[in-house]
Amino acid sequence: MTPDLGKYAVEVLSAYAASVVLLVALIAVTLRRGRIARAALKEVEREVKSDG
Amino acid sequence: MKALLVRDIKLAFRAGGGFGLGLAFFLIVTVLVPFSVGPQQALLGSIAPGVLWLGALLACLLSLDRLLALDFEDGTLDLLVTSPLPLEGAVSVKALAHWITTGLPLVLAAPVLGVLLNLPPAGFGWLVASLALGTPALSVIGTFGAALTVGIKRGGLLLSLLVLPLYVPTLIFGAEAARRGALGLDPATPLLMLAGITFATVGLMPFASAAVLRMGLR
Amino acid sequence: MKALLVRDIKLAFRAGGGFGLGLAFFLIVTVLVPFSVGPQQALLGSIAPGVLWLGALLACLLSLDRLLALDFEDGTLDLLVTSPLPLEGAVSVKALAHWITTGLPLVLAAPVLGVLLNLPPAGFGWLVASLALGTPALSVIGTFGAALTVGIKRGGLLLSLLVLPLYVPTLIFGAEAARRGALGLDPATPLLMLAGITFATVGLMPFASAAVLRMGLR
Amino acid sequence: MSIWQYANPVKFLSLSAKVQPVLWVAAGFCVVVGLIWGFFGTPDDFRQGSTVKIIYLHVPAALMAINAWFMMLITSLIWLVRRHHVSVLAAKAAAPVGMVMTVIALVTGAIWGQPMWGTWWAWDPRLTSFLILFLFYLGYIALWEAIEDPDTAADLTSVLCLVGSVFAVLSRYAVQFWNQGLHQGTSVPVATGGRTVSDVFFYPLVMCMVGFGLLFLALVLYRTGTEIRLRRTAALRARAGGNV
Amino acid sequence: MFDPHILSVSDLSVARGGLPVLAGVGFDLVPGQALILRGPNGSGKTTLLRTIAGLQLPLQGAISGADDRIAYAAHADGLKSMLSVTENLLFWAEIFGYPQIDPALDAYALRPLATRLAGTLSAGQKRRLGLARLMITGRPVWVLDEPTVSLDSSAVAMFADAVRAHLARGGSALIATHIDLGLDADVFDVSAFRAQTNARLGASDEAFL
Amino acid sequence: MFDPHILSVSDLSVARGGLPVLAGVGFDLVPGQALILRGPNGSGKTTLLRTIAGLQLPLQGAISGADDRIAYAAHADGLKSMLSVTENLLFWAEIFGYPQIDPALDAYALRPLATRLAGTLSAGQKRRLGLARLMITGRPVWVLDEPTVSLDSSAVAMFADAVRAHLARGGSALIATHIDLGLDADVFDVSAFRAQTNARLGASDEAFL
Ligand code: HEM
Ligand SMILES: Nc1ncnc2c1ncn2[C@@H]1O[C@H](COP(=O)(O)OP(=O)(O)OP(=O)(O)O)[C@@H](O)[C@H]1O
Ligand SMILES: Nc1ncnc2c1ncn2[C@@H]1O[C@H](COP(=O)(O)OP(=O)(O)OP(=O)(O)O)[C@@H](O)[C@H]1O
Ligand SMILES: [Mg+2]
Ligand SMILES: [Mg+2]
Repeated sequence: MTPDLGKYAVEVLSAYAASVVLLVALIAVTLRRGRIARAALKEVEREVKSDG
Repeated sequence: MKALLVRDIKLAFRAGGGFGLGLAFFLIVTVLVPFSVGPQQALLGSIAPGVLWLGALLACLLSLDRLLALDFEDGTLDLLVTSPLPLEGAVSVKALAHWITTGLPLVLAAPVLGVLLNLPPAGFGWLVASLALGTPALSVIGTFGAALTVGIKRGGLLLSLLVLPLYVPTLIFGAEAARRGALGLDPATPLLMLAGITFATVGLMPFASAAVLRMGLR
Repeated sequence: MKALLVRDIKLAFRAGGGFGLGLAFFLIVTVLVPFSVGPQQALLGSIAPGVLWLGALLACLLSLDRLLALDFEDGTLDLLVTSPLPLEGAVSVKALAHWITTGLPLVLAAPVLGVLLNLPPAGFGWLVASLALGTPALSVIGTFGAALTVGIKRGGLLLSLLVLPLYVPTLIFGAEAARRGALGLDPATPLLMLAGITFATVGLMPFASAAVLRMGLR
Repeated sequence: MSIWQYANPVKFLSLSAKVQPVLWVAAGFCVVVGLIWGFFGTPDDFRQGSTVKIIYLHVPAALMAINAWFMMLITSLIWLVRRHHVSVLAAKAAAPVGMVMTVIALVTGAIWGQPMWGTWWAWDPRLTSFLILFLFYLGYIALWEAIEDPDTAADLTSVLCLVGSVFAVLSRYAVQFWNQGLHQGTSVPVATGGRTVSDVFFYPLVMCMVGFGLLFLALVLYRTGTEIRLRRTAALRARAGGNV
Repeated sequence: MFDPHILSVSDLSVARGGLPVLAGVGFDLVPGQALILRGPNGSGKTTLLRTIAGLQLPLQGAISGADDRIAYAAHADGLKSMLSVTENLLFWAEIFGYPQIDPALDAYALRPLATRLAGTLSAGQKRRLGLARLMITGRPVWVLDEPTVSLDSSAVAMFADAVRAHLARGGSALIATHIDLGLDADVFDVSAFRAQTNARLGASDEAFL
Repeated sequence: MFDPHILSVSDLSVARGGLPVLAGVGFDLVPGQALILRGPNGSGKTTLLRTIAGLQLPLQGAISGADDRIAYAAHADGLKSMLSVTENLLFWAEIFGYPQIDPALDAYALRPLATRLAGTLSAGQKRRLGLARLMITGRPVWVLDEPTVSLDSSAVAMFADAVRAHLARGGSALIATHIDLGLDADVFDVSAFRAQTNARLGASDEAFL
C-alpha cells in the first residue's frame, strides 16, 4: 500500500510528520482553550445567576 | 515645537549622555564583530558595510525606548496631549530630536568604524551617504513603534520585535547601497529607493504615530 | 528565595511575554544579518557561529534593563534590601530567573537559527554546548551591570556600554568554541575556558553585585 | 437585515454554532482525502522524485498563511471603521492560525529544499518574505498579549496590521531587488487559469488547498467563539466583582 | 481675564478598565467658581477628571466648554528630573505660549530653588513645582487630582491663595481631594453617582453581556 | 508580642545630595510608642527615615536597635501591577517568612479587591495595599513616610486602627506626615534640627572646603 518514496523517503515523511504535528498541536491548543473558556463562562454565568 | 526639540536634545545630553551612548553602542558592536566572527581581514572587509548598517540600526533601536516611555511615566505625555501642540507635530519633533541625538552621530562616526572593519576605500562615501539618507527613516519608524508600546510596562523588547520587521526595507536598501559602493558598483538604484522610503515615512508615519498614541493613552 | 524566583518568572511571563521576547530579538537579529551582509550562502556559513553568539549576547543584554530597574522604580528594591533576604542571594536568584527566561530559550532556539545562517552541520552541537555553558555567565555579569546602573534614569544604554566589555571574554571563547566546532576542529580549549569563566562568575559576581547594589541605593 | 447583525456576539455565536459542524467535517474530509490522494495516488515527478508529494502541504499552507493576513487586514479595518468587536476578535483569533500555517510552509519548504537545492534554507525572495511575514505575525500576537485593555489592544493591533501590511509589501519588493531567487513561480495563477503542474498533481492539490481553506475557516470561527466567551467571562466577572 | 465660558457636564458616564464607574454625572462650572470633588477611595474621581480633561472618552453624555481650556494636573507632575526648576517651567511656558514664569515662581516660593534640578527636590517641593506649572498654562479651567498630596500647611495655603487669585481673574477650578483646602467652594460628592454594575451605558464590553 | 528593644537615635546627622540636612537628631522609640515626625516640606523627614531604615548612611551619630527590626514604607509601594493583590501580599509574606495574609486583607478591607491586578487599583486602594504589606512583615518598628497620602477618611481610620493594634502588641511606629492621623502619639519636629550650611558633619565634600 505505502508508495515507494525512493531515496527521499526521509524528507517526504518528515515533512508530513512535521506538518501533521503542527496542525494537530494547533487544533489541540485551540480546542483546549475553547473548552476552558466555555467552562469558565458557564461558571461565571452560574455565579451571576445565583447572586440574583 | 522648538521648545520641545530643545528640551529633548537637552535631556538627551543630560540624562547620562544619551548623546554618546548610541554611538558607544555602535562602536562596541562593531568592535565585538571581529571577536565573534574571527579576525580575517578579507572576510571583515566584505561584511563591513552590512555590519555597520546593522550596528547603526541596533544603536537606533536601543535608544527608542526612552523616546516616549520616559515622558509617559512622569506624566508629561498626558500634559502634552492636553496642550495646544498638535500631537502629529509633537511626535515629528520627537523623532527629529531622536535623529539628531542618535542618527546623526552614527553617520559621522561610521567612517571611523569602517576603518576598524577594513571597509574598502571606495565604500566610505557611499556608506555615509546611505546612512545619512536612511537613519531618519529609522527614527520615524521607531517613533511609531514607541507610540505603539508606550503604555506597556518596560516594552523595550516588544518594541524591538515590532520595529525590526518594519526596518527591513530600509536596511536592505541601505546596506545594499553601501555594499555596492564598497564593491565599486553603481549604488544609485538602492539609494533612490532609500530616499523614497525616507521621504514617505517622514511624511506619513507621524500621522500613524499620533493616532496610535491617542488610542494608547485613552 | 524561591518566592523571588517564582515571582520573577511569573512577572516575565505576564508582562507581555518577557519570556518570548528575548528569543524574538535573537531571531530578528539573525534574520537581519543576511539582509545587511548579503545572501551568499558560503559567506553566511562562515560567519554563522559568530553571528549567533553575538545575537544571543545582544538578546541577553536587552533584557537586562528590566532585571533590577523595574524593582527599583516601584520601590521593591528598597523593601528587599530591608528584608531578611541576604542581598547576595537575591541577586543570584534574579540572575537565575533572567537566565531561565532569556538564556535558556536562546540555547534551545540557536540550532533553528543556525539553519537560517547555513551553519555547517558539524557546528550545531558545539554551538548549543557553548551557549549552554556561556549564557549563565552572561546573565550573572549582566546582573552586575544592572546593579551598577540601577539608580540611573533609563540607564539602558549605559548599561550596555558597561556590560559589553565585560562580555568580551565570554564572547571570544564562546564564539571560538562554536567556530572551531563548525570547522571540525577541536573546541576543547575554548570550551574549558568558557566553563572556567562561567563557574568563576557564578561563584563570585553575586558578591560584587550585592555590594554595588548596596552602595547604589544609598 | 444586514450582514452587520452578525457583529453582535450572540448572533455570531449562534450562527457559527450552526455552521461549524459542517465546516469541520468538510475540512476534515478535504484535507484527509486530499493528502491521502496526493500521498498514495500520485506518481513521482521525473525530476523531483517523491519529494513532489510535499507540495500538498507546502502550497496550501503558504496560501493560507498569506490569506490569513489578508483576512486580518480586512477585519482590522472593519474594526477601525465600524468598531464591531467580533471583527477584531476574528483577527486576533486568526493570527496564531496564520502563524502556524507560515511555520508549516517554512518547515516543509526547508525540508524540500534539502534534496532540491542542497540546502535547508536560502535567502530567496519568496522564502525571505515568508520569514518576514512570520515576524509580523509574531509582533502582532505579542502586541495583543502585552496590552491589558482589550479595546486599546484592538485599536493598536489593528493599526499595526495596517502599517505592517504596507511594510510587508515594501519588504517583498526590497527582497526581490536584493536577491533573485531559486524558488519556482506560481503554479496556480488565478488570473489566467493556466497552470504549470500537470493534472495528476493538480487535482489533489486543489483538494488540499480547499481543505486547508475550510480548516482555516473552521479554526477561526471556533477561536473567535473562544475569544468572545473569554471577553464575556471577563465582562461578567468584572461586573460581579466588587466595585469597592 | 479669561473668556467667560461655562464648563458644563451633563449626564456623563465614565468607565475605567471597561467598567462604568460613574453614571449620570452633571454639573456646571461657571467662571469664578471652584468645585471640590469628594468621594471615598475608588469612587471614580480620577476617572471623571481624566474624562473631562479629554484624556479618555466618556461612555455617554456631553462635556461642553472644555476644549483647549483645561489645565490638568494629576499625581504625576510631568517634571523632568534632569532639568532645573526654571527650565521645567520655561518649557511649559513655551508650549502654552505664555510670556513669563516669575509670578508662578513667586506664588509657590520657588525662587530659592530656581536653579536646582527638579530631581533633587523633596516630595513637597516637587508638588509645588507641579502646581506652579498651572499658572503658566494661561488656561481658565484647572482640573486637579489631589493637588495637595505631601504639601505642608504653608504650601497648602499657597495653593489656596493661587486658586483664589485664579478664580478672581475669572478662572474656575475642579479639584478632587480628601482633605480640607480652606477654600470657600462648592462640594460635589461623586459617591451619589456610582454606576449600577449592570447598567448599560455603552461600555465596550456590553456587547458581550 | 515583639522583643522589647528600644530604637534609639543619638546625635544623628543626615545628608541628601551630599549636603547635610539635619544635624544632632536624637530620640528614643520605646515599644508601644508612636512618634510623629513633623516639619515643613524639604526639612529632611524623608532623608531621616531612609537613614534610620538603613537605606542610606548617616554622616554622624548612631542608630541602635534598628537592624532587621524595621518595616519601611514610602511613596513607592513596591507593588507589581501585573500581580494580583493577593499575589503581591503573598510574595512579601514569603520573603519575610510570615505565615498568613488574611489579617492584613481584613484590616484594610482588601478582600473585595483580592483578585484584582494591583495595576488596576485606584490611588487610595494601592496605598491601602502598600500599608497592608506592613502587617505581614512581622517587624516591630514601622518606619513610614507620609503613609496616608491619597487615603480617604475611612481608610485613614483603618490605618490608625492598624497602628494602634501594632502598638498594643508591643510594636512601635515612626511616621512622617503633614496631616492629623487621629493617633495619640508624641510629635517630633525636625525643623529644630536643621543643619547649619557651614557645619562640618563629615559630608563627603568637606575635604574640599
Ligand atoms: C523554506 C522555504 C520555502 C518557503 C517559505 C516557500 C514558500 C512558498 C510559497 C509562499 C508558495 C506559494 C506560492 C504561490 O502559490 O503563489 C510556494 C509554492 C511552491 N513552493 Fe515553496 N517555499 C519554500 C521552499 C520550497 C522548496 C525548497 C521547494 C522545492 C524545491 C518549493 C517548491 C514550491 C513549489 C513547487 C510551489 C508550488 C506552487 C506554485 O508553484 O505555486 N518551495 N512556496
Ligand atoms: N481594570 C479594572 N477593572 C475593574 N475595576 C477597575 C479597573 N481599573 C480601575 N478600576 C476601579 O475603578 C474605580 C475608579 O478608580 P479611580 O482611580 O477613578 O478612583 P478615585 O476616586 O480616583 O480613587 P482615589 O481616591 O483612591 O484616587 C476604582 O474602584 C478602581 O478599583
Ligand atoms: N542634590 C541636592 N542638593 C541640594 N539639596 C538637596 C539635594 N537633594 C535634596 N536636597 C534637599 O534636601 C532637603 C531634604 O529633603 P527631604 O526629601 O528629606 O525632605 P522632606 O522633609 O521629606 O520633605 P517633604 O515633606 O517635602 O517630603 C530638601 O530641602 C531638598 O531640597
Ligand atoms: Mg484618584
Ligand atoms: Mg518627604
